[in-house]
Amino acid sequence: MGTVRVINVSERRRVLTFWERIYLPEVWRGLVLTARHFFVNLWRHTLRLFGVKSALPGAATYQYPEVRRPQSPRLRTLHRLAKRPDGTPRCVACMMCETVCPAFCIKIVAEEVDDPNIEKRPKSFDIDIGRCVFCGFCVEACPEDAIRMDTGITEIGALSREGMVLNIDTLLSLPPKSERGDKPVDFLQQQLVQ
Amino acid sequence: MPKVTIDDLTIDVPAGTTVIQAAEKLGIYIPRYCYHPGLSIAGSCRMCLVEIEKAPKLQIACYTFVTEGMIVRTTTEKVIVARQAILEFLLANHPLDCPVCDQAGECKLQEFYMQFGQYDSTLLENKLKKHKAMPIGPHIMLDSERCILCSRCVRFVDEVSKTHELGIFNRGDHSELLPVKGVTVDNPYSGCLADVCPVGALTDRDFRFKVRVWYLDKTESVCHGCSRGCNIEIHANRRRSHHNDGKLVARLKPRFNGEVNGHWMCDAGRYSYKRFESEDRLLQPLVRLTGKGQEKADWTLALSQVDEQVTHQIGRTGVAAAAVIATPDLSNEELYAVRRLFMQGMKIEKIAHRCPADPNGVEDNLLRKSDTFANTYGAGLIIGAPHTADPTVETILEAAGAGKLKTLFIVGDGLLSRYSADVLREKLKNVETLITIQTHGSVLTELATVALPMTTFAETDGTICNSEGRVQHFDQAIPPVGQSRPLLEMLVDLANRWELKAAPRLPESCFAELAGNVEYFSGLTYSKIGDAGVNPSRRSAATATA
Amino acid sequence: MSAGMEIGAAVGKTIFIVMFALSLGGLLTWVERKQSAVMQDRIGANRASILGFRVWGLFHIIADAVKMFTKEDFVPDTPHKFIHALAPVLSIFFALLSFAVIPFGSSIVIAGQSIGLQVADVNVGILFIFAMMSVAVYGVVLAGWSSNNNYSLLGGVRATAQMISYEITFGLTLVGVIMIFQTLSLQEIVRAQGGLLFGFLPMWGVFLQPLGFLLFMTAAIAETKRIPFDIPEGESEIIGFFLEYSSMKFGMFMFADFIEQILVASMVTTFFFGGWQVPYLGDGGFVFPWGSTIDMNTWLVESLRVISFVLKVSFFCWLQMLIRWTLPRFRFDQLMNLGWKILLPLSLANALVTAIIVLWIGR
Amino acid sequence: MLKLVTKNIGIENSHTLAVAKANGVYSRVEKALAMAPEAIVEDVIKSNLRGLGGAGFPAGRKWSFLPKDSPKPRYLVVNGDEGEPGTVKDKYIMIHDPHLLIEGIIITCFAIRSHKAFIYIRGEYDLPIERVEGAIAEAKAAGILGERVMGRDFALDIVVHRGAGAYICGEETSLLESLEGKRGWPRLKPPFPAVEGYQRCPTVVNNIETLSYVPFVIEMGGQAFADLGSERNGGLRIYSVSGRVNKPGVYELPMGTPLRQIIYDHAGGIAGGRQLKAVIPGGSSAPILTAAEIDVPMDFDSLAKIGSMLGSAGIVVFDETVSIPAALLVLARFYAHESCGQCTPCREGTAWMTKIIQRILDGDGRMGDADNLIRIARNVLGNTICPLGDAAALPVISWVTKFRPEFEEWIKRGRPVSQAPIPVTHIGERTAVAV
Repeated sequence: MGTVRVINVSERRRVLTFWERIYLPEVWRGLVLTARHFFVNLWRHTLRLFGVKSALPGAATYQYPEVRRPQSPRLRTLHRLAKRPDGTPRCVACMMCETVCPAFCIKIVAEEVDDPNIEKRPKSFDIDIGRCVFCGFCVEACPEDAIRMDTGITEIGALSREGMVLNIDTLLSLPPKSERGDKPVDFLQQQLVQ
Repeated sequence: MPKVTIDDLTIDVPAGTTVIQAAEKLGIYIPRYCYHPGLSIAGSCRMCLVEIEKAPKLQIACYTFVTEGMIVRTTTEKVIVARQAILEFLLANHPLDCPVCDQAGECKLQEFYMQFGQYDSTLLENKLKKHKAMPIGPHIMLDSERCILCSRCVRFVDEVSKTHELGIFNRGDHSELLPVKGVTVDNPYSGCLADVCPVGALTDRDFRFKVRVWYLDKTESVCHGCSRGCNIEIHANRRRSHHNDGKLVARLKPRFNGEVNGHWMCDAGRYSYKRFESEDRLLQPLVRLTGKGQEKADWTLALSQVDEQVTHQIGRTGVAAAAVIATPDLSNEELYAVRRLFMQGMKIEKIAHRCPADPNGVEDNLLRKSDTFANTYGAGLIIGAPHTADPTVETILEAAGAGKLKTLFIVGDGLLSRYSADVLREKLKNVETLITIQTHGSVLTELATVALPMTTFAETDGTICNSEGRVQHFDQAIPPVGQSRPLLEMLVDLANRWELKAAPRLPESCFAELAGNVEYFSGLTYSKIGDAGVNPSRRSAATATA
Repeated sequence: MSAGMEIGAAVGKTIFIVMFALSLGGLLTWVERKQSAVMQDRIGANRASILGFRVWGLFHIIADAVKMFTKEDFVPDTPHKFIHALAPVLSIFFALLSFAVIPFGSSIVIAGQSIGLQVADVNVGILFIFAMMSVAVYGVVLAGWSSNNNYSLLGGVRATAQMISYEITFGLTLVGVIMIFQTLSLQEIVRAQGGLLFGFLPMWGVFLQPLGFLLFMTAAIAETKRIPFDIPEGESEIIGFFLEYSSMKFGMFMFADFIEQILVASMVTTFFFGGWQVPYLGDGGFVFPWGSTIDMNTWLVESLRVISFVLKVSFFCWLQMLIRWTLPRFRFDQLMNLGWKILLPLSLANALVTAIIVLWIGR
Repeated sequence: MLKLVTKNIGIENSHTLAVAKANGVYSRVEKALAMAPEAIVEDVIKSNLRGLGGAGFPAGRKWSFLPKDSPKPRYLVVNGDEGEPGTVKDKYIMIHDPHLLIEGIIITCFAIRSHKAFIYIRGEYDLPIERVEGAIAEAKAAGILGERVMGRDFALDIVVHRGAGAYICGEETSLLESLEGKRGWPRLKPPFPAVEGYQRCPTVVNNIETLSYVPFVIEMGGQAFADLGSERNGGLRIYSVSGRVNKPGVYELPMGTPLRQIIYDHAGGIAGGRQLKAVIPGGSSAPILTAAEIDVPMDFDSLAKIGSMLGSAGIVVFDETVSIPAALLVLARFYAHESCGQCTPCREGTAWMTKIIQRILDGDGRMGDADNLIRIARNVLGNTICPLGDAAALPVISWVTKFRPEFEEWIKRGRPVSQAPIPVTHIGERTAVAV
């Protein structure tokens, strides 16, 4: 760990040299740089086209639907509600997530349970994914570790605004990514099925 | 007057003042659990320990009386360590179930721990298990695990309600707050137990899990349950519409007023908030058009119907056959507006406010009054006093029953608690034009030619006089429910249609006019009434003796 | 030459040059996406497929066209609906019209008739192009004005200011070329570049007017309103004059952009890179400086020349793309500074020095 | 050797009126009743007789605190709730010489102008209660108690109140609460019982042993009594010796007798010839003394000087085989069990300390536990309503401080250092040897 150097804006804005101010050499350098990329990449693409598999790819991008970017385990993806071993939601409807949510996208209604050791549970638990900003505050705020953002689902879509509101059953049914593996979930499909 | 110095601030206080009270006067808040200004001193929580010069040990601020030249320090290292220790002890067996605890957000244990706690726990031991979620009465739920044994509730039932239902049983850390065997906590003030409990041990069953307290907005108001006029706070959930079953008002809490209700309020008043948004609220004007049944209408139609029907009827049968009943559950402003329009504008002579006694009224030594009208005193001053004939409600209903009245205005809900539906139906059957201005639907609105929906006291500003004549102000807590409107506005609109002069539309200006016209209120304004209210009858008594 | 023949030849040449411009313009929409992608280590558009064939995204040209034509044509609430509709047409029309004077080859002989490979051999071709390019600004101005939108209008105003500023440089740099070649006819200019300098170097404009070339190139790009001179569009600031355009009307503006790009490439080729000239290729075949010759048939020679022209134009299209995806946008004040304080004095100086040299050599 | 209170112990039927009278009991009443009450109080103050229940507050001064002009009745409450582990002296007085106690009560009541006395006796003390009640009945029958005490114009009634077995009721204010029929919770002070005690009336609360010495103060005169003991610690003291000594029992010795002398000379030394490890000098709440500290004179002030206390003078002796942590658990558990639960530090602290010690003994200790124990005990100390919190905290602080290596050894090894039985042996009625 090196020390962090604080650079003032005035300091950063250094005086340009004569050649830089003329601009043309810099333009030239820029063109050379981009042109080099162009030709190198074109060469690699061409090699590939003719079946010569170069170790170096011509592009840094992922071919998205077929190839997916590996997700960091900390990536905040679609929410789910964790369950107790007996299948009931861990959530006790404390409203912490609802309170902390900066997008006001969580709506919980609490109800009383007869079991004095649980006392309280969510009657309904809706997340409006259309409003969610995926900040993860709800996960941070949850004292019961009930709401988690570990489904690995990032493709979220629906055909209506109402379809973007996930209810408690959906949230409880979503598996964590660790259980689901890399198998992609067509989330839209799931929504439509309901 | 001993002079005491607390944290370098000096104050003169009367002898017999405790350090905690003196500190409060200086604006220094000493944390406490067992100390409650409305109860005797227990000195058992030890949270209010302070350092007093020349005392070898820390002293409890709640039971140390000030002496001349006493020097108290509340922020020394020793005090801070002691507070941390007390909090640590209290939490040693307190369950950390704040997520399900309804007290969370107004819990003194949470608050003081955030403020004074030591944060790094050294506790490795298991917590004791005690009774969880135990309903001990119709209104109160006990969770003895959460109890910190401050004994406030025990002292409340011993000293205030004097019903002695609660006790602390067992010894040491097995001590447990429980109701006495075979007893349910159902005294008429049991709701106060949830207020005095500094933690979540005693919670209100009615309020439980409806809405978290930090979503509530507090409005200062005055209870309209009886003529005591207890000072209250209306807690409304305006921020999360899906909570509290979609209703706004979530609970009522007593507000301290040493002259009226102290720290307390009765259960009847406490749970009366359900009326505000009950199913039977009249949400829309009802109009009975000629040759048709009663129909829902908009305000324009309803008011034009009142205009037409009343003008027609009075033109036919005369003002002598018209009467007004204004029940004393209305505010001073509303009563004044009634007087202004009907008495002075329309020249109706028969305006009654005096109702028979409430058969269900209860009176006790603490708060409850048998007169269940909030503003009998004010009604007497505003409607009763200038009245020459001063008929009672009884005589007006008799006259109506005898067919002598053809036009009748009924303003306010008061009749319903005094007369049965059958009696009212019988008495009012000969009234041809019956205009009711009510908050709730009832037999009266069924019979009405035009029924106008009015706001309750939670939905408008105003003042009332309690049985001692104390003028107290209440604020609007929630917007009008449904299409109901404040009475003042309605009467202004009606007056405009009739080209009469009405009382001002806003309660504050209306009160200013009232103060100019009724001697009792002279010189008063809303700002002079303030939060605690004033009692002009005492003022006049004081000036009389002077 | 019979009138029918003449008309036929004119129609043929027109069709060729219009098809050339339009198809190259269409291709450029793909090139722009693909070239930028390759420059930026991406792959670029490659999804449009017909029967599973993707052909490196070439079908996107079709897909784009279909999309442009089928999208909702939203017209803003403006009192100038006709002008609003006219503006994109003007833009593309004048851009295409300029191609009339661009020579894409020398001449061919069909049935004994010599036909110049140029739609209209106007002897003041340069002036014609200037005229057309000046009129083209109306498309932009009218679009901005008729959209009834502050940002559009601002875009139009910027475009006017920019075009007026750079047209001066644009014209002045060509003064040098005109002085050297002593003609305003584009075909003549191209032919004049067929000679050799010092016996081996093709006598292309770029060698005679290197500074002129740079200035011309700069001014020409500015005329096309493309990065780094896309102030009138400025998508991160004001969106620009076509803000209120959608569907194919917007498509026409886009397309006009590409056509202008081709036009600039053609002009650079014509003025500075020998137009259709192939180095050392005379009418009878190659004559190399070291003496060896390759004899060729006229048709072959003409074909090579047309191909040479097309290749040169394609290269300059590529170069403009490279610049467009390399340089950042100027600020408006920088643009004006560059135009008035740097390019204009330099082009004046260039014209002066050229004049002195021409006079000196001529004496 | 001089014996006063224990003089009659060992005489057959010493608890009966006849035997007692024959041995001098009630002989001082005459003299006392002839004196002015103020003179008696004066004499007792002069005698340096201190409260022998444990606090050591001078008895005469306590009496003088009674408000002079209060119209309310005055009470004497006799504290016979002898609950301090290791202390058995009051029991012996009540069993063997109840009439001496009654004599002391008569004199005291006369001195403080009280006409009603309560004897609050620990609930487990069956035989003492039986003996005291018997003695009162005898005295009443003999006219010693009643409307006219010994024929003089002085009425006195004595009521025996049997406690329910709570240690906390040995604390004077909770004893009064208990006496009033309430839950035995200590009261906030002030007001002190002398001002507002039983039924909010002026009340003197004294220990049985204290009152038993009062007749001798009268007999000998205050100054002579004071001279028996050391400076400011007048008279004799009954020491209950238990634990690993050869002759456990109660020993009446002058105040200020060195501890070593009591253990080795009077109690016959350590049993089995083993080494002395530690001594509790004054009942379980007194901080422990190591073997090196036993040359201290056994009086209130000397022990206070070395950081311990005389308390109830219940001496518990530990030999080298005793495991200190295991012994501390017994004490901690006792205090956790007996904490009344009223105020927070004691209620939670005692139980918490017990749990920690238990965890250490269960082999699940952590290295920070010793410090944590001391920290918790310090947080309890001085922050409670009544002294029970201090009583629970002081041993923990002193034991853990003085024998920290033993605790840490146990924590490290997860099992006991030595497997010795726990030393607080109960001195049964039969095993006691009155010397």
